[in-house]
Amino acid sequence: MPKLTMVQAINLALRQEMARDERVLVMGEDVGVDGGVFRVTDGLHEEFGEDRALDTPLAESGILGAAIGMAIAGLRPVAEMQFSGFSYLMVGQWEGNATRMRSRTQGQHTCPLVVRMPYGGGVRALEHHSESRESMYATFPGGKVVIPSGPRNARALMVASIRDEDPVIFMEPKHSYRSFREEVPEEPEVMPIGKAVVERAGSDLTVVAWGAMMRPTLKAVDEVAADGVSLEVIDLLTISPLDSDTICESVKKTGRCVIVQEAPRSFGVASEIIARLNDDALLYLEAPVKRLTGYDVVTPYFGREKSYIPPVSRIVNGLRETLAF
Amino acid sequence: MPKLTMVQAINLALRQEMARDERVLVMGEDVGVDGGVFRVTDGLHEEFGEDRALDTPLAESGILGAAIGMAIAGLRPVAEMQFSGFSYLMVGQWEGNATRMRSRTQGQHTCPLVVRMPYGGGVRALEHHSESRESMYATFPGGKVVIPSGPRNARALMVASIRDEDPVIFMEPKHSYRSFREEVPEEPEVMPIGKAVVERAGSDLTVVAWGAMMRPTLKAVDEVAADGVSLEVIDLLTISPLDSDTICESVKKTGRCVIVQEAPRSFGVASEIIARLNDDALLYLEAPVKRLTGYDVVTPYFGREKSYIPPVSRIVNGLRETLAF
Amino acid sequence: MPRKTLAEFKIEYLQVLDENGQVDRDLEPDLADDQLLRLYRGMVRARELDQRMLKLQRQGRIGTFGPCTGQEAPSTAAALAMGDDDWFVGAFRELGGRLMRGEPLTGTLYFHNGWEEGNRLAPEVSRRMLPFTIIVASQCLHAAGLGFAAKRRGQGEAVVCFMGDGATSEGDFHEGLNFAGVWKAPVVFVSQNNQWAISVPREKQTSSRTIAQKGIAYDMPCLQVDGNDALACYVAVKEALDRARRGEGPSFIEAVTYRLLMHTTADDPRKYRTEAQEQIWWQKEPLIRFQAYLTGKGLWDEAKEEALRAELRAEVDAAVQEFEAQAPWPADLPFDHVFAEKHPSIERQHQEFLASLKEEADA
Amino acid sequence: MPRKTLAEFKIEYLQVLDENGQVDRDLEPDLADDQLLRLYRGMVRARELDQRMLKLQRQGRIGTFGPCTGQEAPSTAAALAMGDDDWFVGAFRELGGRLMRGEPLTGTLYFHNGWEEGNRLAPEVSRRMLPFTIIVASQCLHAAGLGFAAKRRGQGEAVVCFMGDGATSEGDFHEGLNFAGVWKAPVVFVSQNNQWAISVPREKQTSSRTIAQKGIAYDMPCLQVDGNDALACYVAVKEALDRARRGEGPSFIEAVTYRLLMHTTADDPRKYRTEAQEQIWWQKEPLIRFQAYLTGKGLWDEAKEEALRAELRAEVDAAVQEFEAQAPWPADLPFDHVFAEKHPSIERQHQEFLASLKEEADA
Ligand SMILES: Cc1ncc(C[n+]2csc(CCOP(=O)(O)OP(=O)(O)O)c2C)c(N)n1
Ligand SMILES: Cc1ncc(C[n+]2csc(CCOP(=O)(O)OP(=O)(O)O)c2C)c(N)n1
Ligand SMILES: [Mg+2]
Ligand SMILES: [Mg+2]
Repeated sequence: MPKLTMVQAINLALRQEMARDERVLVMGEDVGVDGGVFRVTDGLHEEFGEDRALDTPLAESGILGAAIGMAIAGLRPVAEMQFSGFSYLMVGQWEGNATRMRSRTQGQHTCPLVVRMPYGGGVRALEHHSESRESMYATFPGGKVVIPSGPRNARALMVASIRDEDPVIFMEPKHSYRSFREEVPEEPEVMPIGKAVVERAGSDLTVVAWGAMMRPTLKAVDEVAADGVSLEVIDLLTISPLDSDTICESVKKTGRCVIVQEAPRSFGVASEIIARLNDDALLYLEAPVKRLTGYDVVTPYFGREKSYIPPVSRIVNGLRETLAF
Repeated sequence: MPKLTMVQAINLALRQEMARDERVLVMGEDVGVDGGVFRVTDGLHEEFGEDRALDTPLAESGILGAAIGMAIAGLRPVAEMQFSGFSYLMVGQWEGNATRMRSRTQGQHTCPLVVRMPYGGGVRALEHHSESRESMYATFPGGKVVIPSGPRNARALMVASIRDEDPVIFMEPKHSYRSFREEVPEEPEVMPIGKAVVERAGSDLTVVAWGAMMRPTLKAVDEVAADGVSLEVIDLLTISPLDSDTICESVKKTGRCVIVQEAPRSFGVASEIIARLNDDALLYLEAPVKRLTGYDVVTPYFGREKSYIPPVSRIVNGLRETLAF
Repeated sequence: MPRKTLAEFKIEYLQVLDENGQVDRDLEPDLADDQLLRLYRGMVRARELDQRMLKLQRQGRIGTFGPCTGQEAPSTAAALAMGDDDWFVGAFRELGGRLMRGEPLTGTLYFHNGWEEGNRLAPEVSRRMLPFTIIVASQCLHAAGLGFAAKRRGQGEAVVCFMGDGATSEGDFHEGLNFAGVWKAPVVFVSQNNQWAISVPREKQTSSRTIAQKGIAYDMPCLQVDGNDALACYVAVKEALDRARRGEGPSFIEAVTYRLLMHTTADDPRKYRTEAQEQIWWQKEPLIRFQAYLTGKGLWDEAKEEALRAELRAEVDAAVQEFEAQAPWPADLPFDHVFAEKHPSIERQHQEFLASLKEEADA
Repeated sequence: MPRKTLAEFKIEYLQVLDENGQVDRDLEPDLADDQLLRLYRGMVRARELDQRMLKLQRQGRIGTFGPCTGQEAPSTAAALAMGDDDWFVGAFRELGGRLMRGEPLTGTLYFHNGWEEGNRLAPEVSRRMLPFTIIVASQCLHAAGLGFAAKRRGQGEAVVCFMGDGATSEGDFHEGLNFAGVWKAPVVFVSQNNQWAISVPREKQTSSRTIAQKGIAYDMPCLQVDGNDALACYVAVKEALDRARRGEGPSFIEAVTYRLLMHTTADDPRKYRTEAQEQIWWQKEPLIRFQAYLTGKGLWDEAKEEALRAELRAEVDAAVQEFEAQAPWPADLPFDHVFAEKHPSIERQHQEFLASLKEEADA
C-alpha cells in the first residue's frame, strides 16, 4: 500500500469520489487551478474541469450559501474554507439553512454537503490561522462535525462525509497535514461517522483525544506505559454527534480518564465528554477526569503559540497524576 | 420603587447611561423611530436624537463591524441584534475583531461595546425566533456573555455591560420580557459581570439556572421544598467568564446538583458547569449532576416548541430524583 | 479635469399599465385572454387569503404573519412567466406566486401556526420551490447555487429569486448576485421594493437612488419596474428569463411597490408612518388597475368580479376549515428530522422525550 | 421598447504619470518639491524593507508574509494626502502608507514573526491607525464606524480604508460601503486592484467590468486610477478627502496595480500565471516612472538615488539588527489581554500556565 500524507489521502478520497459520482464537486477559494493553498485539491481541476473544481469568489458565506443551493438541486458539493479562521463568516448560512433545511421541510429538501476546513496551530502562520473551535460547530443540531487524526482515517471519513445525506463540517488538523505518512489502500475505505475508535486497548486509564492531539497523546502514552501501566486510547473522530458510549464503556472498565484538547479549556469538547461520563459512568470514576487543554485566552500569535498547545510533557504529567490519584 | 417589566428595566438602564455618558449610543434595525420591535429602546430616539439612537441598514455583520469602529474611536455603542437567530451573521466580526482587538494590540485598541439580543422560546414566533445558543457565544475568549433573569438584574447588568471595557453579548430572555414585573430603584444599580448569585440558600441540593429558566425553576423549587427539603438556587447571570466558584462552594455543601437549561443538551453551559464540578467538587458529589435541558434537535416551530423547553413538572421530577438518589 | 470615460450605465423604468388602468400599447405583452384572467385570479386569490389570515391572526387562530396585500403583482406575474422546471425562491411576501406554483392554501396556514408541515408540500410542488426564507437575503445565495446546477444540467431551467429592499443591504445579497454573475447562472433576481424594512424607510436603508442600480456592481442587466403593474412585472421577468435561457446570465429587477399593511401582525406602522402616506398607495395598488384593464378589454365585469370573489372566499373558507380540523401532528417528529439516520445519542433522547411527555400527560 | 431613463452613471479613469514618466500637465497636482521627494522616499523605503523581508523569510528569520513590491503607490500617496488626525485603515499590502504614518520598520518584522508586539506602536502612531486586517474586507465596516464617530466629533477628520480586489466580493465590503453611504461618513475607500486574489484572477472574482463601478451601488463618487501612478493616486485620494471634509460623504477609488510577487511567501505563482505576464507589469511598476518624473523636474539624479538607497538600506539593516536582538517577550502576556480585568478563572489558569512552563523548563 502507498504511504500517503493526510493531504494526499484526502486528495485521494476527493478524486475517487468525484470519479465515482459525478454529482460530487469541490469548490472554494483557490481550490481549482491552484489546487488549494495546502494542495488538498491538487490535480482535480485538470482531471475534472472547472465545473467540478470551482474557484469561487472570495466570500465564505457565499461559498456555503451557494453550496446549499447546489445540494438542494442534487449536487454533492465539497466546499473549502481556506482556514477555519475564516469560516465564522458562514455561520449564518450554516445555522440558518444548512443544518435546518431537512427539519424545515421534514426531509423534502436536504443539504448533503461537506465543508472542509484546516484548523489548529503549529504551523507558524498569521493570526486567524491557528485556532481550534470544534466545540463551536458542535452547538448546532442538524450538522455533523468530523475530525480525522491521520491519513488513513482522514480518507475513510472524507468518503463517508461525501456520501452522508446531511451537512458535515470536516475539520482537518493542518499540523498533521504532512507531518507523517500512513499506508492508505487504493480501494475506497469508509468509516462510520458518529463512532469513536479505541486506538489502543488498556485497563488502567482511558485517554481521549482527537485531531492533531492524537500524536503527542500517543507519544505520552508510550512514555507512561513504560512505567508498566496499561492505557486505553480513544480517538474521537466525530465530535458531533458524539459517541459517548465508547468512552463510557472504557471508563467503566478503567475508572480513570484524561482528555487532551487543543482548544481552550472552557466550553470545549472535553466538557461535554465529562458531562456524558457524569451521566453514565460517574460511579465508576476513581479520580476526577483530567482536562489537558489550551487556555481561555485569545489564540496568541505563533511566537507564543507553542506553550499554549498541550505538549507531550504536560500530557505525561497529567496521565501520571491521574494514575496516582 | 416602581414595578417594571424587563423591557422597561433595560430601557431605563439605556436611558440613564445615555444621559450620564454621551459616548453611549444605541444602534440596530428599528431601534430608533420604532423603539425596537420589543420596544426596548422606546423613547431614546425622541430623547437623544437620531445620532444616538440609530436606525441602521439591515445587516448584522455591518451593525457589529461598524460598532467596532465606533468603539475604537471612543464611543460606547449598544448594538441590537433584532433576534439572536440573526446574530450568527455577525459571528465573523465577533470572533475576528471584537473579541481580538485588545489582545491583537495588547490593549492599545479596545472594543467596549454591548451586543443586545433577545433569545429563547415561548413567544409563538416564527422560525429563528426561539432558539438558545448561549454556549456558542461562550466559546470565544475575549468576549463576555451575560444573561439576566429578571427586570432588576437585567437593569443592573446592562449598566455594568455598558461600563465594561470589553465586548459583551447581552442575551435577553424574551419570554421574560413582559411576563412579570419587579421593583427597580430609580437610582442606577450595578451588578458585577462574572459573578453568579445565590438566589436562595439551602443545604440539600444545588439548583443552577439562568435566563428564562429561573422562573420555572423557582416554581419547581417551591413545590419540592414543600416536601421539607432545603434547596439552594444559583442564578448564573454571567455565562462567560463563568463563575464556577460559587457553584462549587454550594455543591461542596449540598453534595447534589441539578442544572436547568433551555438550550439543547449537548455542548451547552450545563456541560461546562459539570466539568468545573468535576475539577473542584467531584469528591463531594453524592449523586450524578442532573441536566434538565432541551434536546439535540433543530429548534422546532412553535407548534411543538412547548414540549422541548423544560416545564416545571420535569424540573420537579428531576429535583426529586436527584434528592432520592 | 478631463478624464477618460471607461464605462457608462443607465437605469431604465418600465410601466405598462398605469394606476388608472391605461395601457401603453407599445409595451403591452401579448398574453392570451386566459393568461390575463389567470394572472388576475392569482392576485385576487392571494389577496383573499391574506385578508382572511389577518382576521384569523387577530382572533388568535394563527400566529404572527406578514401580510402581502398590495404586493401581489411581482410574484404572481413572475409565476405566470415561469416554466414548471424553473425554481421559485421566495422571501416571505410572495404568497401570490407561491399559490400560482401550486402551494395549497393550507400550507401558509400551517406554517404560520407553527408547523413545519406547512412546508411539506406535494412533491410536484416542492420539487422546484424552496420554503419561506426568514433569514433575510440568505436565499440569494441558494438561488445562485440552484442556478449553477441548472446551468450544468443544461435543460434550460432557470431560477427566480425574490428579496425585499431592505434585503439588498445584507452581505448575502451582494455575494449571491456576484456568484450568479461570475457563473453566468440563469437567475432572475427580483427585489420587491415596498419602500419599508419594518420601520426603516428605503432612503435610510441605502444611499443609492434606485435599488435597481445595485445590479451594476455585477454588470447585470438591471431594470426598475412599476411593481404594482402586473404587466410590467410580467414583461420584465419574461425578458430576463429568456436572457437566462439563452445563456446570457443573471438579471436584476427592482419592482417598486408598497407595503400597504403592517410589517407583520406584531408591528404597528403608526409608530413610524401616517395613514395619509398609505392612502396615496392604496390608489396605486395592483388589483384595481388590472380589473380596469380587463374590463377595458371586455374580459371583465361586475358580475364576473362578484362570482370570482365568492368562489375564492368559499375556497378560503374550506381551507380554513381543513386547517382547523387538522389534529396536532406528533410532538416528537423533530427527532426524526435531525439527520437522515438517527444517531444512538439522539434515539436515546427521543425515548426520554416520549417518556417525559407521558409523565406530563399522566400528571 | 422605449423606456424612461431614471439615472445615468459613468466610470472615469485617471492617469497623471504614464509608465514612461510622461506627466499630463493639466492633471499634475501642485505638490512642493519636498512633498514629491517625500513621496518617492516613502515608496522606496517600503520597497527596500519588502525586499529585505523576502530574504529574511527565505532564511527562516521571519514567518510567512505578503510582499507589497509594485503596490507602493496607492497607500504611500494616500498617506501623503492625509492629515495627522485622519484614520489609516489598511488590509495587509499598505506597507508604504503604514511607514509614512510613522510605523517603525521593526513593527512589521515583529508582527510577521508571530508577536502581537508588532502591533503595539507609539501612541501618537497608533491613535489614528488600525493594525493589519487579515479577515478580508472586515475593515470596511470598522472604517464606516470610525467615519461615523469622526463625523459626530465634527473636527473634519476623515478615514482612508484600503481593501484588495478580491475583498470586494465579501459581504462586509458591501455592508461597509452601504453604512458609510447612509451615514454620509467621511470615508475614502480605496481598492488596490492588483488583479489577483491569491490564484484567482480579477475576471473570475466578479463579472463587473471595473471594480470602481461597485461604488455606484451606493451612489458614491467612484473613479478608477492607475494604481502605479503615485500622482494619480494622490490626486484621487486628495479630492475624495476634500469631499469628505466638506460633508459630501464617502468615495470609492479603484487603484489598478499588480501583485508583482507571490501572494505570500507560502504561495507559488507558477501554479497559475506565467513569468511573461509578470514581466509586462514590471515595466509599469511605480518607482521607475516616478524617478524619471523627478529627474525630469531636475530633482533627482543617479547620485541622489544611490545615496537614498544606501541610507535606507542602512536603516533597514539597523532595524533588522534591533529586531533580531530583541529577546522573546514573556510567554504569558496573553492572559493579561483577554479582558481589562482578569477574571478569577483566568487568573487561575494563568498561574497554572506559569507552573507548567516552569515544569517544562525544569524537565
Ligand atoms: C438576517 C435577518 N435580519 C433581521 C431579520 C428581521 N426582519 C424580518 S423582515 C425584516 C425587514 C425586511 O425588509 P425587506 O427586505 O424590505 O422586506 P419586507 O419585509 O419589506 O418585505 C427584518 C429586519 C431577519 N428576518 N433576518
Ligand atoms: C475572510 C477571509 N477569507 C479568506 C482569507 C484568505 N486570504 C488571505 S488574502 C486572500 C486574497 C485577498 O485578495 P485581495 O483582496 O485581492 O487582496 P490581495 O491579497 O490581492 O492584496 C485570501 C483569500 C482571509 N484572509 N480572510
Ligand atoms: Mg421592504
Ligand atoms: Mg488582489
